[in-house]
Amino acid sequence: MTHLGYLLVGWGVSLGALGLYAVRVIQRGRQAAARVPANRRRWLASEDAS
Amino acid sequence: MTTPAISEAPVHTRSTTSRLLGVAVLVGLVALVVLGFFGAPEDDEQADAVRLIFVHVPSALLTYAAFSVTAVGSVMWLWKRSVWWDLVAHGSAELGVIFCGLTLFTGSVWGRPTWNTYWDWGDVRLVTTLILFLLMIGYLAVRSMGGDESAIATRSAIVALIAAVNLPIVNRSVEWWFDRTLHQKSSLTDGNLEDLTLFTLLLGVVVWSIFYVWAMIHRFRVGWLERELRVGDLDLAIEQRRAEAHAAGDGGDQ
Amino acid sequence: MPIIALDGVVALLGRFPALAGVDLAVGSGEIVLLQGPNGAGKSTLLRVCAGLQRIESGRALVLDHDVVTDRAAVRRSVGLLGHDTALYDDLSVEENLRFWARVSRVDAAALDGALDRLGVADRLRNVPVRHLSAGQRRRTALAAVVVRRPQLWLLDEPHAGLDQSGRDLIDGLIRSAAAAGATVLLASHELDRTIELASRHVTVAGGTITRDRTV
Amino acid sequence: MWRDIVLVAGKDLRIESRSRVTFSQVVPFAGLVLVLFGFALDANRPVLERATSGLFWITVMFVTTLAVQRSTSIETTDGARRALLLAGIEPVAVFVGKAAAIAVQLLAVELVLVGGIVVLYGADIESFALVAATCLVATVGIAGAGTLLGALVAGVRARETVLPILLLPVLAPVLIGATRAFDDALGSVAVDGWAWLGMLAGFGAVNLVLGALTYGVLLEET
Repeated sequence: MTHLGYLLVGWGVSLGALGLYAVRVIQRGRQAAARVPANRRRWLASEDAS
Repeated sequence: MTTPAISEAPVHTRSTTSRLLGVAVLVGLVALVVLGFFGAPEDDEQADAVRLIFVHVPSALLTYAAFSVTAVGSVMWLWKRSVWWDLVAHGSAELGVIFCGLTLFTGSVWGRPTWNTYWDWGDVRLVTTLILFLLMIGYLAVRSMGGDESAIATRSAIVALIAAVNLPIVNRSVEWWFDRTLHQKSSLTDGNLEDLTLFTLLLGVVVWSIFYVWAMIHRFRVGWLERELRVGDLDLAIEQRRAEAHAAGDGGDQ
Repeated sequence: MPIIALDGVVALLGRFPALAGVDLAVGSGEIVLLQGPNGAGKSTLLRVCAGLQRIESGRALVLDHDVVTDRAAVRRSVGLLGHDTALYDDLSVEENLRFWARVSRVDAAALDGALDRLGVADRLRNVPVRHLSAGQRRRTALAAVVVRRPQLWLLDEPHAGLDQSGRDLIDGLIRSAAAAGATVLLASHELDRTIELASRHVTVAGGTITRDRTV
Repeated sequence: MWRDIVLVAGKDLRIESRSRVTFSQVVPFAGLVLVLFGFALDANRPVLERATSGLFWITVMFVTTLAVQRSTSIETTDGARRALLLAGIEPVAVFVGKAAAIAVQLLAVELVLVGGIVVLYGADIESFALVAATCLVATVGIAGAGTLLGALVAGVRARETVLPILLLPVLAPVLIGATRAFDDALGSVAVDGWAWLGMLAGFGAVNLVLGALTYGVLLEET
């Protein structure tokens, strides 16, 4: 495969950046949710009622 | 402490919908990597460098989609003072900046083997996207300036509008500046792409879009939770403020 | 008709609740003294009445106009002397006052009279404001309020930085405004002076009104 | 309305003429930038001649951030913003008036800079009309966008750094367009400079309209 270095850098940085953002947003959500009273986490009441 | 559910209430921003989307993104990514690296044939001119467009083009499309959402959200905030739209605008701008950065980065990495340069000033889309990137960095800077919450929302909404109306002018001016462009003139519609290449590209766009929706759902909920926290803090602050009055009233007045 | 009608007003400075639920009704011709410790919320209260402060919750009417939805009408009919004097340093006293009179659509002919009344000497009128003393600066700012002929005077520490004659002048000004039918709301720490002047004493603390006594 | 615009613009210009910041500090600064570019490009005549238009407009951009900051601080230092609201003046009039004052100052600086590039860079002006028209049209747009963004960052932390971050990318089309038009006027590159004026006028119109629509909202957000 030609240009393998370029390919790995391009794909790696892309997937890495999106992955990091995903991890960060989930972490931020957990931290914030832990501090908000349960009765105000509104979407969960409707969807995760199971 | 009236709800018994505190211990049961999940401490995250996940829901059934977001979980399904998340799984779809992961499955899609595996398929994209397999097809991108091994399925799609190499290009006659670009050889294997063509495999970068499977991340470059989706990033570029999502950049503009995300900033369009920010622009709409900004208008809705200014018009209706809708907090919902303000949160959407903010989240979408964050994602937009990431996609935009990736667009520029993968574009450069692709440009080196293909055009033999990391950067070309004569390319309209490249330069326009860079200016957009700078404008949206400014947007996030305004977002982080602190102060009154609704003032921040208004200021950043106006920044988004300024960016939105000026971007076409930037595009025009760069186009006239160098009356040429290196970019593949709509390679999607030329019909000279192999079927599997085209399919992989579309798959990339789909995966990136689902990721955007997934991330927006989480980001919105984070924003909403953090807002709830501030509202809760405010109630507390008002109580404390009133308590101050009693302390002063009992002792201090003459 | 009450001149000021506040109902459960909560106002934020950034995220700090400067006003934490204020109820207040003020009638025509009253001179109301707002007293209370620093940071009690007096200045914010005055800004609410001027239609310059966003309200987080509650409702505020000034001269029957809502300070949020009809703030232009509120602003037109009030005169505010705040901590800052809203004067341009590089313009002279007269240039400043003429500018504010013109943009406020009030009669600039009244300027000389107002300056005389406030004891701003003729020789100072062409001097750039940056060369004025704090007291002269404040007198000039007050002259800008006087020419507006407001129905509601909102004065934040009007005696601050003034000499004895200046303080007497302010008192006279407030009395004559009230006699002419205007309403005055003044925040002050100069209690010995203002307690006689005011017809009503309101104590503000912790962003609420803790005491309200009509003399 | 016109009266208020003239009042606000006149007030700002009078303050400028008293404080002389433009002439005692901004003009020398602009001249200094021209000299520094000369050093940076190794006083190489052909390179300087080729780059003259761009250097001219880059210098104008730097000057713009200074002028906008000055113009904004006039209203924020002693609470004049609040007094403007109390006066009941139309926010549009404040916007247009302040933009006009900035435009006049920028045009004055540009006049000096034109002299500067003739003397220092040996620029040879072939079309005075095009130089004048470009300065006029570009400056209106720069002043409009600058006034709007100045109000946007007024009263917040770190405004000195945020303003250029926001303003300079927005002004990118002006830099491109005005530079091309100057290239034609100075005869350094064969392009049709007059065609670029349309783009500059479009930029000005769009930003003035946007400013007129949103300036009032910003004035309220103190």
